[in-house]
Amino acid sequence: MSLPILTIVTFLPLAGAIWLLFINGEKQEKIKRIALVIAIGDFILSLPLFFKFRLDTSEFQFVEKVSWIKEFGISYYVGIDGISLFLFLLTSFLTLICILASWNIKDRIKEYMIAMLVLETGMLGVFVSLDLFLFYVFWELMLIPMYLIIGVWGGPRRIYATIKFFIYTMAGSVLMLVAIIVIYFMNQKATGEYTFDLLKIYNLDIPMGAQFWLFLAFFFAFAIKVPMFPFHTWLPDAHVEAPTAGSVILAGVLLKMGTYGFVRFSLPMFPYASHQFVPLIAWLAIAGIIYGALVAMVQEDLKKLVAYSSVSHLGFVMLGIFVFNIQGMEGGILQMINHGLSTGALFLLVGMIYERRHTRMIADFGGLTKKMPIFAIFFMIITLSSIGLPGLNGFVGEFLVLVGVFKSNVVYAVLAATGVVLSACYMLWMFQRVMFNKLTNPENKKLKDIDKREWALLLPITILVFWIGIYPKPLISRMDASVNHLLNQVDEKYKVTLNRLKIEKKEVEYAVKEEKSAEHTIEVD
Amino acid sequence: MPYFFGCSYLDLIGYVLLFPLAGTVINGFLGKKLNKAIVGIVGCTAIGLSFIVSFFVFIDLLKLAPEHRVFEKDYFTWIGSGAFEAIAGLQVDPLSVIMILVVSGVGFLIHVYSVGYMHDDDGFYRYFTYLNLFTFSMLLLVLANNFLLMFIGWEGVGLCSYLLIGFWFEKKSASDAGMKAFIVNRVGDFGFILAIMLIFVTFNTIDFTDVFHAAPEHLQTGSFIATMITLLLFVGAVGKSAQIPLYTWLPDAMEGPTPVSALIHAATMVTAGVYMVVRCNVLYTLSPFSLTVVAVIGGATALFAATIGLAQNDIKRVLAYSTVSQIGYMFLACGVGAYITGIFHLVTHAFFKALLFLGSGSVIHGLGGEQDMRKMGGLKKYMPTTHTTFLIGTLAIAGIPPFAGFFSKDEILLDAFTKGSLLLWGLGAFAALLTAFYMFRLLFMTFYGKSNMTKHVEEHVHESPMSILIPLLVLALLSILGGFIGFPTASAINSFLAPVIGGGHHSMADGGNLHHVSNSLMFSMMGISTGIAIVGILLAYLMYIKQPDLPAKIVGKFKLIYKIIYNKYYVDEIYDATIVKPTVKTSFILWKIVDVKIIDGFVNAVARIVELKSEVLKLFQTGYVRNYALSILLGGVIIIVCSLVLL
Amino acid sequence: MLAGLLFIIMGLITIVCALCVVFQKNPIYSAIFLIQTMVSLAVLYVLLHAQFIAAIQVMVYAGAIMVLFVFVIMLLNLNKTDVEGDYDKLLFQKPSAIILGFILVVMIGVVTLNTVFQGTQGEYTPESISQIGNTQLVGKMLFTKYVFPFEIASILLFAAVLGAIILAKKQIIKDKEV
Amino acid sequence: MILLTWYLILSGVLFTIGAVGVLIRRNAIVIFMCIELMLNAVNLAFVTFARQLNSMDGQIFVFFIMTVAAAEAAVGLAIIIAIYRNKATVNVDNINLMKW
Repeated sequence: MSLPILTIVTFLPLAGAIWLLFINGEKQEKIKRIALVIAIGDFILSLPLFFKFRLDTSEFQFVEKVSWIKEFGISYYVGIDGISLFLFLLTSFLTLICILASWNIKDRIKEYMIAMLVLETGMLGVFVSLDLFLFYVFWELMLIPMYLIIGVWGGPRRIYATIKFFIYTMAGSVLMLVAIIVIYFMNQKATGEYTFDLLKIYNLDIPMGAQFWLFLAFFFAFAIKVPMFPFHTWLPDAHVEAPTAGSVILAGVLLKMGTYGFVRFSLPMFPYASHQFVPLIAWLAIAGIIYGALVAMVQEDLKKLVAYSSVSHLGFVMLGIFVFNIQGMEGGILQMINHGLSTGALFLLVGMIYERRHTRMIADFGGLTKKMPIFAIFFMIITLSSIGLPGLNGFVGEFLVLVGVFKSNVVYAVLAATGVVLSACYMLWMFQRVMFNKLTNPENKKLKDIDKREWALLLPITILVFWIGIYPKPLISRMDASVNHLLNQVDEKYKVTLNRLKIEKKEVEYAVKEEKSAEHTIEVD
Repeated sequence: MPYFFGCSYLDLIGYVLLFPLAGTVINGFLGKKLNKAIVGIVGCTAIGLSFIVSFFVFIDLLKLAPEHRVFEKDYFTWIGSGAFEAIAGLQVDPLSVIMILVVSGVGFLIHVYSVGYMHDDDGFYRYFTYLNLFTFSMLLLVLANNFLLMFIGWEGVGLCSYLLIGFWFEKKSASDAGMKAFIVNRVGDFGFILAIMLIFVTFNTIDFTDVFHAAPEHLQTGSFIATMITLLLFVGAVGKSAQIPLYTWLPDAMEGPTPVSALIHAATMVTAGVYMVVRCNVLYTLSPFSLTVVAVIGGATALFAATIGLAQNDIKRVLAYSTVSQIGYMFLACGVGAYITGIFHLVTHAFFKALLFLGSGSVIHGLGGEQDMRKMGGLKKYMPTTHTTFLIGTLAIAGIPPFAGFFSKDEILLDAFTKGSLLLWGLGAFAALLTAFYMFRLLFMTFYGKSNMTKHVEEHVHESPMSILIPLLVLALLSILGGFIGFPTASAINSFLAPVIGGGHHSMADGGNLHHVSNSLMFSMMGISTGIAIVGILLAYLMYIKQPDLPAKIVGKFKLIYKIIYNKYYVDEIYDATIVKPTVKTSFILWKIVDVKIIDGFVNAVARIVELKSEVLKLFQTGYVRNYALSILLGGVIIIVCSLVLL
Repeated sequence: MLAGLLFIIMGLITIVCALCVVFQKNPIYSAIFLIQTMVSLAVLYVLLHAQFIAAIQVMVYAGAIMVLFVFVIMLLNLNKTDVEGDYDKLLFQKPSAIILGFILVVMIGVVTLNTVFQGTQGEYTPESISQIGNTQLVGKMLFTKYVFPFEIASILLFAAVLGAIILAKKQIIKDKEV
Repeated sequence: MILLTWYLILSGVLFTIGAVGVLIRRNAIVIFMCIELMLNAVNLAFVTFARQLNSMDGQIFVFFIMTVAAAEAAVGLAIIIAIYRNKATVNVDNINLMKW
């Protein structure tokens, strides 16, 4: 590929944002159209990645590498494999949806669209970076627009929520930065080369003790982002206060950064520590699944309910990643996509009724199906997808994760599977209270069904929901090579460490024995 | 249809699924704009065509030699990840053919019936969409060639059941019942999905043929894994087929439209559990313990539900409990190893229970929505056809020869006696007595005696239209004749299904249940069960026709027992108090205390500590520029002093 | 000797006046004392053979700039001690500033007295300057070596004039609009 | 050359007095005058060094400083007037918003 497609897709939104800077803020329609066109263009440009993606190789594809800051070994190095491909596409897709979903924002639309587009560049950059430094730059870059989107266009408690979100995430990522720098110097010591190149760092053999601490540093950064129980409390607040599009992006893409980070960085760089941490992570993930579901059940605010359901769903993803087999890993990655689609859509749906009624309290609704039949159909489909009904997308990911988990540990699988029952409880109970029963609240009698723009938002997602549910092969087959490669890589490195551990142990034992025999001889003498 | 010529009808098996799916899509997308007649025609035609294809498939299958009657067609790989592979493929064998015939046949009749029954409803197109989707899912369930695809159908029918129970969603009780059904089913599915995973981990495949081939070699009889797999599968079956302890959703499911109750909650979906157990008979045979569990739960449910049926006054609820009870019979049969008998009863039950439900629907329709039997009575003269068909259905379920129920139920009792134990037989026999009693109680209270209808209702009472009556008549005919496919000495169904049982490993004779039993025992058992049924009928006659004040007296005598039975043993209340309420309460505690107070409290406490420290540091930040300038001077002085001291 | 005596007298006057600038409550008094400070500084410049600087010190500083200050004080009617009258919220500001100032003076004294200032000697001894004339020399340097900064200074002044006008004028228009 | 050292000390004393004045006064105009005082102290130092090194450059610098001081005075006083118009005060403690 001579065309630097990844760079174009990644930076087109940023260019668009700069273009928007020069447009008079009064011309709202024009600004919205330009933003939309850029998002559509970006999405279309990202599609060739899917079609031209080669299934037969586990190497990174569409790679571009340019030296950036030579003195420090920092390069602009991007590329995608089967793991990041779909997250990349999901990002460009959801941003498009989000820009369309923000059509009714009146306040500072120019700044809003600029934030959105910059955010897109940041998110896309995170998924394609193959240079630790570059990755960190994008990682922080996406934080700022999100902070602004929640903080400026959010709900009444937005300042609290946004600061909590920002500081929480920052606290984690600072630890990660420290760890990155440590790895950088370790690599230099081992190879004599200053480099942030991820692929070179993959080959670095980090001592066990260091692995432990480095893993922990990365773990905090990613676990907060996922968010894993008990680091999740920023999520409900941020979701509740964020504007609709903010919630969609937050749930759809930003949460995936954490899980993606585990797959891309933690596992291959610290295989030994990853294995050591499995019990902790598995139990936290299971706690998250059950806890998130239970807490979601009793929420009174729709957005909070969906937010807690995310905690539950992401628990599945984490569990899938940390069982180290192909079903679990592929299920986990698929589940990331599924969660992005269905939870994103749920937030869109909640946003739609919020726009009409200016409330998100479940108790304020009831019987909406009568007034909004088409909305009800979409809501039902997305609800079912979130529950994991077979034939829809949620099931495929969830089931693969469960199979993977079952293969490695039955107890985990049984506990995680209770989430399947609980998710039905809270989602359907919510659905019943919102959509069914008699329409009693007079406010709700004036509700209008969804319009064309909202159709355009929901239909593509629904199609994807069905597609992934019925024929997920195009997705899974693209993951196969990369996931297999990753698992092998982790496995090999893990075994190397284990062997060394055994040898050391033997040496120690041998030494002890020698000492003893020496003592013995002395005694004899 | 020249396209079809030349190729075997078996190849067309996909069309069995395609027609209902097409119906769903057409009605779902265009239904709102089409008029009701077209919606009805589309809905019925879809299922009708499906039935026709099923029939040709059946004929084609019959042409094959009995041991080659398995046909598989794979369409595409649905999920493939590593060693795990789930293929979207269909399997046609005698078992699935019987099931698709029943499902599409009875389904077609009920669709036709629905056109008349639902004619005045606003959600007409929605109703047919759901109903077609249901039929699709059910056919998928029985045609699937692997566990996971079966699970799609399994969940799909659950979804449709949810949607159709809550069809009148504005009624709180209806939407509650729908949700209850889905969630209780999910509890069962929890077991099912674990079973699928265990099967995959054990056999490395989830394909029916492969699993059943591998099972006898892989697993020893009575081994732990076999028991676990079968028990977990059975948990799924218990949920779907409304057995103890997960039966509570089915009576509530009667909130849905009556044809739905007939199709989903009597004839087809609820029997999916039985189908699944029979499908996995190879596995069950490997685990005697599981079989015992199945038999005991089946028998216990049969009796338990029958007792509740005694004291219910809602016509549909009585039928619902009788459904639970009859499915208990089927599991009883499976549990003693008489899988074919279970399927036989499933088929006959589908006929007569659909008939009974549709009959009750006809009554409810005629009475303008009244369901309380105490407000009926003497309907015979107003609704003669309905009465006749209903009587046939009642005789069939009570087990009076030569109606369908007699043959199947008698066979179950015989199997329970010969292969099971006296206890199981006792459970079944007593349940049969109760069944005969409460069914005739229902019949008498509804159609005989004096009218208890309100004036308003009585004026409007009318016989139902033809679209309702024709399905009734067809089903009545089936209820009369259906039993003969399993006529004791020359059982067609036995020999037809025999290859399915034992996966070809066991001898054919094992499938032919009755061959071991001496004729004398067989006929005496027949006599006994007929006798039991007649006793039940006479009792009902005595209490509800001869001496109508007798029931009240008996109730007066056994007040406590009556109250307990009337309130369905308070099972719903117990579940509510022990599971639902504590869960919700725990969740509230988790949210309000653990989440908000402890975790978030900790987070905020960290912030608070930082803030407190900053309060101290804040004193240096006065906000006055000259104060900052002072700091500059201070800094300057310090630098000068330092440089002086150091240099 | 005369120069030394003059330096002591003028130096003392300068310091006293400077202190008065700082410690007078009334700003107009401060301004007057500042003028005196500048004039006495001009005398010191003469002592240092910088006659031109001394002249413009009196004309530009003591004359033009300080007149501006006095104008502004009068324009704002700040003869009252309204600003400083109320109690200082920063309790330690004044004492610590004075103490620090004292330390600073001591330090400067120590440093200056202990340092021998060295540097390459230029060509302009007081004798050579008086031969050519101080003003001529300054003029020559301004238009040769420092011509660029000189032009920049002119732009700066121009900008300052414009800035001052705009800052004052904008407000007037606004007032009119109100 | 001892005399010149005392010029420098005088310059330092003046500078310090100016600095202290900036720190302890709250009237913006007086603060401004104290700044002028500090500028003058620097000027004195420049001239002194020019004298000591037999150079004219120091005097040229003083010339430029005066130019800048003039410009600064014009703009600074204009700002003070503008502030006074808006806030009716020249107390720097009350002028603590960058935007109003």
